[in-house]
Amino acid sequence: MNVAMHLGLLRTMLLIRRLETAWADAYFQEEIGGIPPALSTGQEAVSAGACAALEPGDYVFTTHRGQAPQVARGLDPKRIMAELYCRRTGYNKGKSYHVTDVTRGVIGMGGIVAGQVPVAGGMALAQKLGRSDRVSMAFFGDGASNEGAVHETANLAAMWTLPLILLCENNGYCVTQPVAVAVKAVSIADRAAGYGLPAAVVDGNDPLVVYDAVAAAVARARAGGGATLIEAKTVRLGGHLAHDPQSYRSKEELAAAWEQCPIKRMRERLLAEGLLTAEGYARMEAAVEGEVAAAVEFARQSPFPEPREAFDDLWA
Amino acid sequence: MNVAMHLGLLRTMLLIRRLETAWADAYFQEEIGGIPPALSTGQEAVSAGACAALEPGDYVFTTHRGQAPQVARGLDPKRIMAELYCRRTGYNKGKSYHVTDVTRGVIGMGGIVAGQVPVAGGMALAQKLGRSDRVSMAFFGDGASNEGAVHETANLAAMWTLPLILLCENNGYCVTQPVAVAVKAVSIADRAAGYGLPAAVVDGNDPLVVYDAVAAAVARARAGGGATLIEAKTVRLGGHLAHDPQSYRSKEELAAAWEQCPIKRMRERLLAEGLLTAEGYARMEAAVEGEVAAAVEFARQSPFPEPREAFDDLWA
Amino acid sequence: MFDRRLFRPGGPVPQREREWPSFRGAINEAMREEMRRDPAVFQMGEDIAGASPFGVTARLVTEFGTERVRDTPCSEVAVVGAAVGAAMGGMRPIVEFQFGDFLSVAIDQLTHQAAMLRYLTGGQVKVPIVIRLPCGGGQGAGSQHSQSLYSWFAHAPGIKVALPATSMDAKGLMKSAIRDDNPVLFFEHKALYRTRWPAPAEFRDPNHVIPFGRAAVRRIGDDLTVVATLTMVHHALAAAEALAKEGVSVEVIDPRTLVPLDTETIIQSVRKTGRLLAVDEAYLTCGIQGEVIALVTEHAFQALKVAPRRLGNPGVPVPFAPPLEDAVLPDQERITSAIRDMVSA
Amino acid sequence: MFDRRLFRPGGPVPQREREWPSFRGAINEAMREEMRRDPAVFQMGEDIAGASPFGVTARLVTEFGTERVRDTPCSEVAVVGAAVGAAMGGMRPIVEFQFGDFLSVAIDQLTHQAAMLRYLTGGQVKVPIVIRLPCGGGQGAGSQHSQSLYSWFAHAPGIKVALPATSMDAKGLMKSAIRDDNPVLFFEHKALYRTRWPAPAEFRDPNHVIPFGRAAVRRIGDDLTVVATLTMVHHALAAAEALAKEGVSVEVIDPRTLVPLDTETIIQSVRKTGRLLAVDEAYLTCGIQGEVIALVTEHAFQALKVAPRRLGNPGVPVPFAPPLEDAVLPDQERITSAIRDMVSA
Ligand SMILES: Cc1ncc(C[n+]2csc(CCOP(=O)(O)OP(=O)(O)O)c2C)c(N)n1
Ligand SMILES: Cc1ncc(C[n+]2csc(CCOP(=O)(O)OP(=O)(O)O)c2C)c(N)n1
Ligand SMILES: [Mg+2]
Ligand SMILES: [Mg+2]
Repeated sequence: MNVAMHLGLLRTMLLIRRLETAWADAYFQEEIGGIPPALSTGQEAVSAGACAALEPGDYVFTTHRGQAPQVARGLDPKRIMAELYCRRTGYNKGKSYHVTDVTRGVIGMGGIVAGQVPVAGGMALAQKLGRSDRVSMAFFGDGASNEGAVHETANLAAMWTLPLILLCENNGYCVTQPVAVAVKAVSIADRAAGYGLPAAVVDGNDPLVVYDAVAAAVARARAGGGATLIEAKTVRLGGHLAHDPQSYRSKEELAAAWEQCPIKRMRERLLAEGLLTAEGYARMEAAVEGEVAAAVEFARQSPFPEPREAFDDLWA
Repeated sequence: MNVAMHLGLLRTMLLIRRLETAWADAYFQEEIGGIPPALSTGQEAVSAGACAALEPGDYVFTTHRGQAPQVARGLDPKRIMAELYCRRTGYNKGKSYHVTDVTRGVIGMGGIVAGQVPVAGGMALAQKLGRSDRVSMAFFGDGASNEGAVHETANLAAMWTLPLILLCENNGYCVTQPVAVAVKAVSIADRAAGYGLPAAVVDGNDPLVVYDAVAAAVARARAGGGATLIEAKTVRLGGHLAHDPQSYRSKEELAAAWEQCPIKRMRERLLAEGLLTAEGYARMEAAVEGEVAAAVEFARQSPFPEPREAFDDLWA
Repeated sequence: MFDRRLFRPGGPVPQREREWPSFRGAINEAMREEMRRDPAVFQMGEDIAGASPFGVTARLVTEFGTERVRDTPCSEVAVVGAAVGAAMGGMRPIVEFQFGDFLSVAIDQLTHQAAMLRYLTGGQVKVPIVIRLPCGGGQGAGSQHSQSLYSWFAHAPGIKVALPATSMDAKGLMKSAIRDDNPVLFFEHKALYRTRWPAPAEFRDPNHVIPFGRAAVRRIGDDLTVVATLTMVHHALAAAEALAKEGVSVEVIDPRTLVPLDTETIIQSVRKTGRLLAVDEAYLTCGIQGEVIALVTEHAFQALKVAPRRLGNPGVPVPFAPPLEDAVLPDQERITSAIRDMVSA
Repeated sequence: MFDRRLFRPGGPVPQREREWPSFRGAINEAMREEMRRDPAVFQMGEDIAGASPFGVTARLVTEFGTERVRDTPCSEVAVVGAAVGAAMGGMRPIVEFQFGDFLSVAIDQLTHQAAMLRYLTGGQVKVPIVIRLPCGGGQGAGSQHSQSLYSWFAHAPGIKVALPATSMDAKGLMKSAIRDDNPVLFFEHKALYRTRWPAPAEFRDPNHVIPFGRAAVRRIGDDLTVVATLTMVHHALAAAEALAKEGVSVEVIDPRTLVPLDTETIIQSVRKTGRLLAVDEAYLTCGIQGEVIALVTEHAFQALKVAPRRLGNPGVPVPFAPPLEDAVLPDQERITSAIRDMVSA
């Protein structure tokens, strides 16, 4: 691990945070309507760390909270934002809220909780059948872990030794439901044993820890060792969707969660270790702000799709 | 445990075996057509032992291999056989292969593998909401254990502390697929920990052992302690369905499995312990044969439903 | 006609609408009254105790507690199954889906278990469940949160299907749904939740129910019959109003339930008008629109003056971007122009 | 016309049928040829390597090994999902369901993932999968093993639907299905598996395919058009044969694929005959029969001499007992009497 990588992870997290904040602003200013933004605020370390362990040719399958891995895999913020603004220049040409860039191995799914998990298993199967050493990674939440789709896929991945990383982003909530209410087991990762899969529970607010766990799982998968279940424990700092006032959480709980903010933690550590200066951070922030502002501008300037385009792209 | 109960369990197992053999005969003699019989040959101890631990007001939800629990819960062999012969006098009036007697707490399901498991959870919920101390038991196979429905129900049962017994009848096969191929974990019961449920793995070919495990789970459920997952390891001695020649199993494997025949084991033990004589067993067999012959006769003599009855019973 | 503000708080209520009950409040009230009346009625769903996305279950937990207003995990198969089993055990569960599309993960529990178990057991059990399914597009909610899939459930036997278009109907049909001994799917168009509609005095009567299988003739007319459901009822009424000025007299029929369907009222109307337009957001192929056309053609062929027509989603997922979404769904304008074509043909 | 012997070995093949390919053998041959041609084609399903219930995948494992003929566990959601993902990754999976009804547990993976992902991604991915679905009743297989649910999948956008009725079509349509870049559901009527049908010489040509969207006119006639699929094609042909002796000339059209549907051929036929009967085992409400009636009524209203009619399952689960099952499904006799009614009306 080198300094550039540490700084890169911090920058990625910052870009996720600010891009999403801009998206939420667009919603609150009624520049966009429809389903409200699903932000990863507080969870940026999971995507930043996990995606840093991947290479070209690997695939990630995202959830409804999908902007973090998009940014972490290097998608163009302009075209992400254009999609969220429903513009034709968006990655999906205005067809969906779930940004996809197949060239960078990001398949945006997430309309149906856990629906992406079986599909990720299938991509892993194709990778295996194609004799490549590439891997697939399915993001899913603590809430999603209770869907049958996850169970079936975990077992199938074990049975077929698929190069799959099942990355459970446990942010403590399924909308308003705390994970402790929905899952009586000590941890979601405990379920791996029931499939004969290796598992790890990691601090999801430290991108380096996430990186290490995912890198180990990726190495195992590339070597033909099959699937791994990783539970990254993290915090959701915002509401479920942007409009959610979180009346079901106490001030104290939220304050404690903010102490875990992965950007704050990483920044403070890098400052303490002397790897980053206050000016360096300010420059980083300014650069990120500039990138985000350009993305918003690009989205605003982009045309909406034409009505007739509604009928394109259904059939291959 | 007393002698009468031991003898009763043996008799129940014998009745299951012979009733089902008669059903298979009817199929081979082309008295009945359609989907071939699914026999519990080799697995009788699971239903006999498990149902002995239940009381009136408790419910069992059966699989496609459902005759064993029907007999074990005391359903009338005549009306079971009539249903299998598609007659109007059958419990379901000729509507289904999955015999139901709601008065004795047997809900015949099983057309869809694992489909009965969530429903059993719901009955357990009704029992809990109704403040009764009654319990529900879902039978399901090793193959079914890989369906998402089982996962979701196990978790929900843990979350809601439902009076539910999840009874996995692991007969080693899902049609032609050995359980060791489909499940890489050491045991299916290992999955319970991932839900925070207690579990047990038991010798499913000894009805007393099954009885003890289920009785403990029932006691826990009645006392408000919630659900239990029990894996009863047993053997399927016949084909998946009656017509299956089992070309995928070796002679040696089958011979070893027959050594585990629960009827043989129980009979030999009771003989050895002096609780049963050869004559006593012969009398028991004769009585069972008589009961089965009467059931077949009843079924044969019963009328088919009238065509217009096809349109009854859809709506309440 | 309906805004795209999905989860946003509504603006101030216009003066004349103050007295009118809101659509979502009507459903809430129906459920509350029935839960008071019958202790067997209880609720399950994701986030229904606290803050369900559309607020239809608001404050029920305060009165009835978390045992009868049960938050579930994200496990729709287990939850629909739990409803089926609980119903067989004497309860009357109501299940909320946050978006009706999600029922797609639990179809087997609906069509093979809830809907078939009574039949398969020769009538030994009954399965009185209500599943509430927010549906419909025009809300910028994306392809997997905007469908109107009731045609599927009219196809599969053993399921009743209710489609309320006004507050009065929402309340009265919900009460019928809860009292019904069969599985009922209750489709709630998301665009209707915040709307308010005038209601007669019986709206307040906790004993007043609206029976299944009786269509509402929303507007009487002579030249053409529009059969429409949910928001399309209101689009059709607006079209009819506009066309009246052109001298075209349009009858608008809202079936209110698809199963059972009040074929009689529809056929009588077409016998009078001789023209039929079926309008729905549903995908067209094998949709409810074609079903209505087939029924009328079979039973009132002689009465038809021109070929019947249908409007609906021509067969693409409901897209995310508003201009695309508008291109796909029927609306007042398309209804108006179809009617103009048909009466001048 | 078809026997109820489901899994039993067939009796001896009658002399004149010896040369005719069997229906199930035709599907097997199509898959074998395509697997030879294209290494991306592979199979997944329960027990397909060894002894799948209807034997359609027989001996494929010997040639292609267990990597390309993969037995799956009982996990249909994961398996359909695996097909979707593998297809996006460049493979061409074929998935077998032991009975098509079981797809009910994996509908989301089909309609929201397989069918929508191309659209949602703005055309970035393609999902070439074939799902094989044994279907149909009359086999004593019970309500959850006897349905004909293709109307649902014609309703949902993005899914092609093939319904072969003869060995030739089974082979040619399967080859088209495998080569198609979209999700295809391939419905195989269980009663057809052991049947044999005469086939032209091209049957043996591994390059011969039958394109989707072209109906087969199975019999030419002047008085009435029957549109029928699967076994109903044969019931209709037998009815037509019998009626010919009474001087009634019946045209029988087998659409062969529902999506795309060859509306043109059907409409042309009705323009000629003026009478339409749509027959299918599908549940009637919102079924394919009503869809055909609606299409014809919209497009050829003037040509219709009498009200079109439809036959199908009137709306109950397919019951287990043979006399009940026969009461529910259309057959030659019901087709004959409907036609008699219509031509004498
Ligand atoms: C099958 C299905 N059920 C329910 C929903 C509604 N829903 C959308 S996001 C969400 C929360 C999922 O929680 P989790 O998996 O923990 O992800 P998080 O939102 O915390 O990132 C729910 C219930 C859905 N989209 N699909
Ligand atoms: C959802 C679904 N998938 C597949 C089937 C076909 N099927 C019927 S029984 C069976 C085997 C199930 O194995 P297991 O649960 O071990 O029960 P066993 O037959 O061994 O008693 C299968 C795959 C089905 N009926 N439903
Ligand atoms: Mg979460
Ligand atoms: Mg088994």
